[in-house]
Amino acid sequence: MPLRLVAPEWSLLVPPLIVLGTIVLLLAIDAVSERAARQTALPLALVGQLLALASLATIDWGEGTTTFGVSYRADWFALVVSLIALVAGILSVLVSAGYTESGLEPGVGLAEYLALLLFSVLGTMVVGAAGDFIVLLLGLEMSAVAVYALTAFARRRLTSVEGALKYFLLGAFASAILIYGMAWVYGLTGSIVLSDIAHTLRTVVTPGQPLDPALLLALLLLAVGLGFKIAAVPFHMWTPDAYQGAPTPVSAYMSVVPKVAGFAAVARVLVQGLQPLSEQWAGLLGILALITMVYGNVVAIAQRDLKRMLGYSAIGHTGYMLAGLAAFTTGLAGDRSVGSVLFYLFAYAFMNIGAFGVIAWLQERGLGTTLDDVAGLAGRAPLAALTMAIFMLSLMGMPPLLGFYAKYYVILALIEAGQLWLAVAIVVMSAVSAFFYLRVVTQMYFQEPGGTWRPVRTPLLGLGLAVMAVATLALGLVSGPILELAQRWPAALT
Amino acid sequence: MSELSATHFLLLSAALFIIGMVGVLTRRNVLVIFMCIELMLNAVNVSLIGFAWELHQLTGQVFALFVIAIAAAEAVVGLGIVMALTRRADTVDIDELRQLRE
Amino acid sequence: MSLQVLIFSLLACVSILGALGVVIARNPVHSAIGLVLSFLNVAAIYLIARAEFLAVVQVIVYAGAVIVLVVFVTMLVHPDDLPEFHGRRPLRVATGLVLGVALLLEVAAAILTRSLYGAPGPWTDQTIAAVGGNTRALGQTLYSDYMLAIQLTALLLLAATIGAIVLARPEAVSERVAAARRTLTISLAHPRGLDQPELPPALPLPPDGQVKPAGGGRPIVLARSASEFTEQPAWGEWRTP
Amino acid sequence: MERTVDWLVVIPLAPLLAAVINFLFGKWWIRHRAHWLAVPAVGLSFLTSIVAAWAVLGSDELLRQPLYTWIRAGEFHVPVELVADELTAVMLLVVTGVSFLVHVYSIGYMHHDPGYYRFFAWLPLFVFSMVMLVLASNFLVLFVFWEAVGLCSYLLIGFWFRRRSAAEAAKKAFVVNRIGDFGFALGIMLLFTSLGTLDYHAVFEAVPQLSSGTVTAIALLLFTGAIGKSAQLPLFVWLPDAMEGPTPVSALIHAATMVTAGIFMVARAHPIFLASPIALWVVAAIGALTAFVAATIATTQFDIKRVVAYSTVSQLGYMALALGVGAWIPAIFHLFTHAFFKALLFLGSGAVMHAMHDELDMRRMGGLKRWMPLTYWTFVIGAAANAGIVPLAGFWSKDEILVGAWVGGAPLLALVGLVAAFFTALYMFRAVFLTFHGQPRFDPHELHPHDPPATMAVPLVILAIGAALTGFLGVPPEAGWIHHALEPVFEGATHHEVTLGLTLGMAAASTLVALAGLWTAHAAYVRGTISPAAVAERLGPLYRLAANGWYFDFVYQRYVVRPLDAAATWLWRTVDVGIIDGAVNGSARIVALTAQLWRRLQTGLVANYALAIALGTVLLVGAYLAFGSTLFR
Amino acid sequence: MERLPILSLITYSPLVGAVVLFLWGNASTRAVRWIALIASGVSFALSVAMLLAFDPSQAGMQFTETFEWLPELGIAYRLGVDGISAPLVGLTTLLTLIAVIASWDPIRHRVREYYITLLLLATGMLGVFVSLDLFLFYVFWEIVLIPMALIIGVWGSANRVYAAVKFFLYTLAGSLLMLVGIVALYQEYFQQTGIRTLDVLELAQGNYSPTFQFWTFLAFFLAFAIKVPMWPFHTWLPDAHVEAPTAGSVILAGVLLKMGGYGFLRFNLPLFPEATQRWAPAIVVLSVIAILYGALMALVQRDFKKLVAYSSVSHMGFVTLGIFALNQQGLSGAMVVMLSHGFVTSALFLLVGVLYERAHTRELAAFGGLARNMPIFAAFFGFFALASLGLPGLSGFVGEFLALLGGFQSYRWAGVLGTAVVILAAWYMLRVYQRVALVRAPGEPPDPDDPELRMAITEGVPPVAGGGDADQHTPDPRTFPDVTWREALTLAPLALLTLWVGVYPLPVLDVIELSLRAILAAVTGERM
Repeated sequence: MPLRLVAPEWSLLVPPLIVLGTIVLLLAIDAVSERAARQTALPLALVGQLLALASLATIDWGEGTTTFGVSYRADWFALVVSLIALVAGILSVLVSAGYTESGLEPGVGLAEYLALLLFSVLGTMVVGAAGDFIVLLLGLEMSAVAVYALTAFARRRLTSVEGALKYFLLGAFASAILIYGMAWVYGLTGSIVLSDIAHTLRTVVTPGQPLDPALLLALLLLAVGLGFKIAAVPFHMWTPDAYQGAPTPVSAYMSVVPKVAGFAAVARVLVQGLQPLSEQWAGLLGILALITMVYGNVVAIAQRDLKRMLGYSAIGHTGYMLAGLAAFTTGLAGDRSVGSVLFYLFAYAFMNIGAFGVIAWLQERGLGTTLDDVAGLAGRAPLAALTMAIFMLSLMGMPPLLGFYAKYYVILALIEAGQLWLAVAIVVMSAVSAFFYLRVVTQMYFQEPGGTWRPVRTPLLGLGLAVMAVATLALGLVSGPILELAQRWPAALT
Repeated sequence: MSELSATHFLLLSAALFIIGMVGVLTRRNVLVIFMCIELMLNAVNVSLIGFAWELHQLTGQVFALFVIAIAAAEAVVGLGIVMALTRRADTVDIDELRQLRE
Repeated sequence: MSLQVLIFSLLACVSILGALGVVIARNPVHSAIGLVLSFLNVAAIYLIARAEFLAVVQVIVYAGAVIVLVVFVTMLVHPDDLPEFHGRRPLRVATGLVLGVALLLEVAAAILTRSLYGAPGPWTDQTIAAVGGNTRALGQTLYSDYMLAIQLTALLLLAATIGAIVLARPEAVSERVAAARRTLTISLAHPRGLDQPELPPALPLPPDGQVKPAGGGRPIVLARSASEFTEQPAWGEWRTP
Repeated sequence: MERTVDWLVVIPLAPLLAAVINFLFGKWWIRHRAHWLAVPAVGLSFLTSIVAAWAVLGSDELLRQPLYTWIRAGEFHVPVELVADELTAVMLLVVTGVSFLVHVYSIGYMHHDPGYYRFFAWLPLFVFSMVMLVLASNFLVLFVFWEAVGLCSYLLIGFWFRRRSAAEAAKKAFVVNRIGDFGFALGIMLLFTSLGTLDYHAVFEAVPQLSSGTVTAIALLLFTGAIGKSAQLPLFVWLPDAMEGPTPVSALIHAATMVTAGIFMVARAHPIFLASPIALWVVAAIGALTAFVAATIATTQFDIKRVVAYSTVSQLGYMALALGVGAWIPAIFHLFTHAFFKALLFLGSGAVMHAMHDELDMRRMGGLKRWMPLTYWTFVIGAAANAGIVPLAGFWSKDEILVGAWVGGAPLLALVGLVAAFFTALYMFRAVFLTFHGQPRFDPHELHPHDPPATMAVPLVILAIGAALTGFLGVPPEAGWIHHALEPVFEGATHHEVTLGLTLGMAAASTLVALAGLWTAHAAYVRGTISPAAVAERLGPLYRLAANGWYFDFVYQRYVVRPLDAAATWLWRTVDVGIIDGAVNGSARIVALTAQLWRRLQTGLVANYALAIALGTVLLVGAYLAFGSTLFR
Repeated sequence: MERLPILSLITYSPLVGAVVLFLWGNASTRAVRWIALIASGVSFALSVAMLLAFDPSQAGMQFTETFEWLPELGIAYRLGVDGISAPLVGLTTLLTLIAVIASWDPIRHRVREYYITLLLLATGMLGVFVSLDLFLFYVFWEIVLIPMALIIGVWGSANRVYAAVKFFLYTLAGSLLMLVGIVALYQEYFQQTGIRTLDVLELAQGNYSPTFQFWTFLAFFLAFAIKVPMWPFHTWLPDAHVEAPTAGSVILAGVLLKMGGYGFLRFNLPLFPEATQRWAPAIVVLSVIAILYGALMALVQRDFKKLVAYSSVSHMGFVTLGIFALNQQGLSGAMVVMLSHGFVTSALFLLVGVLYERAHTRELAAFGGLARNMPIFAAFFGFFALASLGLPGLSGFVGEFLALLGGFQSYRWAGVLGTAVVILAAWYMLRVYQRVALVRAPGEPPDPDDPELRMAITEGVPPVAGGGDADQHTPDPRTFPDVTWREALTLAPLALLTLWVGVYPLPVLDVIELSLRAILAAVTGERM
């Protein structure tokens, strides 16, 4: 067998390459002049991601073309994941604006921060486009490793390091389990290419029959490893600690993009690769979904720290999204499961990054991150309070906010799949979640302000929050095209 | 079992993996936990090599190669975090890191 | 039982012993030695499986680079004051063991009942030899089928490196703070909440005697002149206009 | 035969307009000129009523004026339509006539009251409601104004709203009436459900289709309404308290408007009652009992207005008795005559109060004859008429009722009526003697009683004439003018042959009884040969029973009102706040507690976190291997 | 003919006002109020025009507007009104206008935010009544929650946060299940016909299995029953009312509760005819309990607003009784009760507000004898108290009688028990009227001509203080000024409507009749 060095289809790689270019540029500028980097890094990261976003339009995703052999798949699914990752990345950069501007970490470069953030975005995009286990794994790790570092970014603060350490140790542990699962799949099917795996399995699995234990073991090891990435109970425990410990913009980021990567990986691995085992994993995800949403939403009630509360709430949302995946039925056109999850992630990016963004905004003004700190915010900063209220209500699932649409599509998917019990669980848990989301609104609107308040100007952060608030408010109304895009996944994953 | 087969590799791999896992579960020293994770990754590699040998493929070996790379990357970041940690708190005992809880 | 199996078993046993040593040894340096032992034996096993390149990589990268790094860090962080000397967690050990045994049984069950679904590949000993050995075959495969993965690995390592640099580099005061320190008075937002107990005693004070920032969302507050500063309490929320 | 006319509406409209205008503009613009509008309006109403009566009575035709459709929901169709037949015509005459006199009287009586305009808003409103009630062409409209009458009574009884007693009495009147209305409303619903219509004519046509059970139920439910409104046992308790209103109001309520509504309604619905012997029997029995009970109570009262009030209850009992025994025309006849003498008695006692500076207790009166001859004589005429002394109005109508009861198959009830007649005479003349005879039991130097001014005196005189003479409308018995007039209405009713002997015998008996009552009263309160105190002493519990109104109020208060209040409070505190709301808050608390419990799982220890992952893995793998794999199959 | 999208205009003109207020950050308080007034006034005027143009001889939807929204999911922007919703739209715009005027003086802080919230609320409520798409309906349904909770929580009185949160969570919990019901219905219809739609009218054509109907009915029912609120889901109501500011109570009682009744009529009955018939007896039982229970609760309340709130529970019991009597009289009655309750109870809350403005307490014990120094107040109060107790000639009677008649026809016992409430209603309403308006102020001695005084002098019976034992710190009710012209302006239209519907309800009945008949036909399976 001779060496085959085939030139890849570069045109398919334009978006990740733009991101990569941005990273390189950031690092280069930083190497030349730290001062210049500080001034140009933010706009650069923004422009880079925006360009990448725009370049998504240049590719004909409908073909489902692969490059680098079958390693890289430019299909609808990859498009949507890239889209969400880039949008979330842009929003995170906006949220980061205030934080770094304020000089919290004066000794640490902004450029590295943004470079790591972009690495993570890049990794997520790679996961979305992965055609085999290795690429998928590398993408996941790239996404994760960057976030480990980002979590510890406020390294002067012990909690930040503590959160990062916990995240890292458990993440590595889970990675080992995940890779073990992949090894098993490889060993049983003889391939690491997702489509080949599905093909092989289809020939050996009869629906309704018990499975070979090894196959089940492989499946479960994968599920555990991926369950960690998306923070499903009982693999979730790093989440609240890491969210609380990380610098707030990083919390904002890590609540969304790694989760996108995780769900993309779940979709690639389970939905695409192990589709013949859907009977088994759909049931498993259903159970995990239930436990996850119950645990996350209930424990969030007991929290007083907003970031921690949002951490638990993120677990709850993982539960909803898992429920969406559990609604998988046929993988044919009309199956809404993965599409609903993709849309959920899209919506989640706006509202959750927004919520963390408001917390960052408050920290800029000298407040802490507890419930007491937002008391009376509506009197002090009505717009900020309104923005936060929008995010909270959207997370709660109040129409006509974006979060409602997301939840609606998941419920729709579930009911179409006949999983009524999960749909009911979602709405019951939504009611429970109203407890703690509403408490934030209550604090802001119904209480008198306390604490000190330092008026500062954070225009970029404000802009970001405004964008997210408006999007949360209005995107649902015109969610048709996005949803339509998200619903094209069967063409990619089947 | 008389001939060497992938099963041997797999059993070794399982043993190493689980020893590593038990180590992660029981040790308090961050660095030892870290080593245990490396042990687990290494165990996975044993599986991969065993499978590859059985299947007459190189894919498993390639995979193992990348796993090593991943392990290295994790090691780099992990040790960076440990460095940052020891600067903040003079300990590598994870049981002492309990500020974030409940 | 063939010789192959015998050798394998021997290596495997030593490897497992090494692994056990990692888990059991109280001194992390001993653990590291156990780890190296285990890795080296595994490398030997790779040779049995005709993965020569992997075996080399195992020795160089793992047993060499990574472990050295680990030991290095271990030494760096006061190896004589290790937490595990101060207390045991018998319940934790017991649970860990129970879980380990349980998982081992489960995995063993899977191993022993597994069947093969995948088609065998072309790389028998003969074909490998035909292309010039394992390393060459591997290299060709790598650079034809796993090009993207290699590129990504590079990026991954780059990202990890940047992360590590950021985290591990000394806490030099930034240019801005240094400049400020030269000419201005520095005041800090008052730490509160979680941050308060965290001011580590080990933290060296800056030379001019001011309190160092403790992080946690408390920005350094710069005042352009002394008068501007003295009007404010320590947590007076001042920023440069 | 019926004739559609467009002037019938004047009868209700005139007082309505007066009421509305006085209400809206009274306080600031009209004030003490309120009667300028109200009195002519009611007068106009009266005149129109005369025209209507003229057109109806004896002509065998009825007047009809459709106004508009009120409610239409599916087959439920309620038009508002004025219909005047003979019964209505007689009622109209009574209502508007007496009301007119009361209005005139009020000009003088209420002259100094700050709420003058208000009084002259509510009074015409009362007239309007009553007139509409009698003009209604179906049960629902009847019910509407039935309630409206209740409202007016509320407004007027509570006219002096700053008095607690007045406010309480007004509320009581309304609520007790509502109890009756509850039955009435159910009766209407049952009617509609059974027959699909509420129009009088259609209902009466269809009555034979109904099963006897249904018709009895309907009749009894309707009569429940009458019990409330016409103050029968056991719901009469509101009427004596209604004295808290200004005296003209009492006159209006007792004589012309409110209480007669029940009698009118039963008479109006007589085809239904006729179809149910049980219902008739109940009506008669309750009537007789009411007559008796109220008469005994009246004998023991010292408040002059209360005496008169209980006498009203008693007389209403007679009317109900008459209705129950099928003596429809005598019932209406008694209603007619009663209107005159009762209005007279109330206005007379009003004059006394006026003179005595609002003193009501007869024990502080006496000898007023000297200063108030006109009042005295008119009052005596009223009292005698009420007591059934020949040949005053009350005699003729009451006698006919007793005869009717005797031949209507209820001789026992007739006897009860006779006994009640004795008490009637007794309490009436007791009142006369205590008030006007003997020595003054007040200080004549402080109080200077005098006859009322002309606006009050003239109505007294007119009413006295009426009380004296209206009885002759029913002479000869069974064949008087009123009988002929009302004959067409009660065509379907059975006629009992009444012999002349019976008539004369009953007349003699009732006269004797009345005279005996008169004699007793004279003996006790003028001559002093009987000591009332000794009698009261001797009768002991019986006396206390009567003096306390047979403990009706007491029982209601103790066994209905207070338990209900207590039950409601218990429901509120225990069920509503405790159980229902407790469940709501409790579930929230449970969730919060669960949250507190579960958060403990998050120990902050990495080892535990890893343990969770490992445990999850082991459990999931174990479960799936055990149940989903080929391992154990 | 291209018609004016009048329903959209009605619905969104308050929203436009809210947006203007939102953008105009430094508007003066005066300007804020006027903008709110204009926005709600425009909405009201348009709705009046709509009502005038409404053709009562048609049973179907009128003024419909449709355009595709999310066609893939069968979601479209569909608006339309029929005889059921048109009067409710009118009621909503009227009460919004009244609420704006009623808040003119009492709301003094965060005025701009207040009016924004109020106008948003108006848009939400109107949307609920005009939307014909289940998705759109649900969106509006939930939108209503937030501003209402804010109004209670920000501008309410002492215990407002608890009340607001309770209101929010309670109603949210109910409506979320409805969401599942909506989706399930959509899916069921899709499986039957292959059409993806959330059009209410189209979904009503579906033929669903009894089991499916049974559960889906329940999901919808819960949402509406909590909103109505039916016993035993009512406990949020007294809290919410007591804590809400006056205008909030007006909207809450006047419109929000109607959304539940409307939901029953629009969704439960036509969509699930069989389940309706199966559930009806149980619901009738709950209705009768609510009627009597609410009245009994009202009897013993010490807080004026709580009393009116519980009376609302009682009155809304008539609505559900009438609806689930499943006959024309009952349905018409339920509709009329809804409207009437909108006028009367809103007015009662306004009256409570008038008192609260002056006394800063709602304890009944603090009042007494107000008829003397506040005659206009007393007149209005008396009028509405009478209307509330169901006096014929006022709007309450027409509806209640029809509803009870309907109940009586279908369930004799229900009619009997339900009718019994007329006694209790009279009792509690007159009791509170006496307590507040009649007799004397607390501690005030009797008048010179009062027999009570004479008894006090001659027999040594001390006169009972006017209003009972009042708190020492409350101001003397004798000093209260009478209603201002602005307060009167809010009350007078309601009084006129109450009178009008009471005396001449035919126009209203005609408007609702055909639509109700169509619903009834759908339920009973008869042809129209």
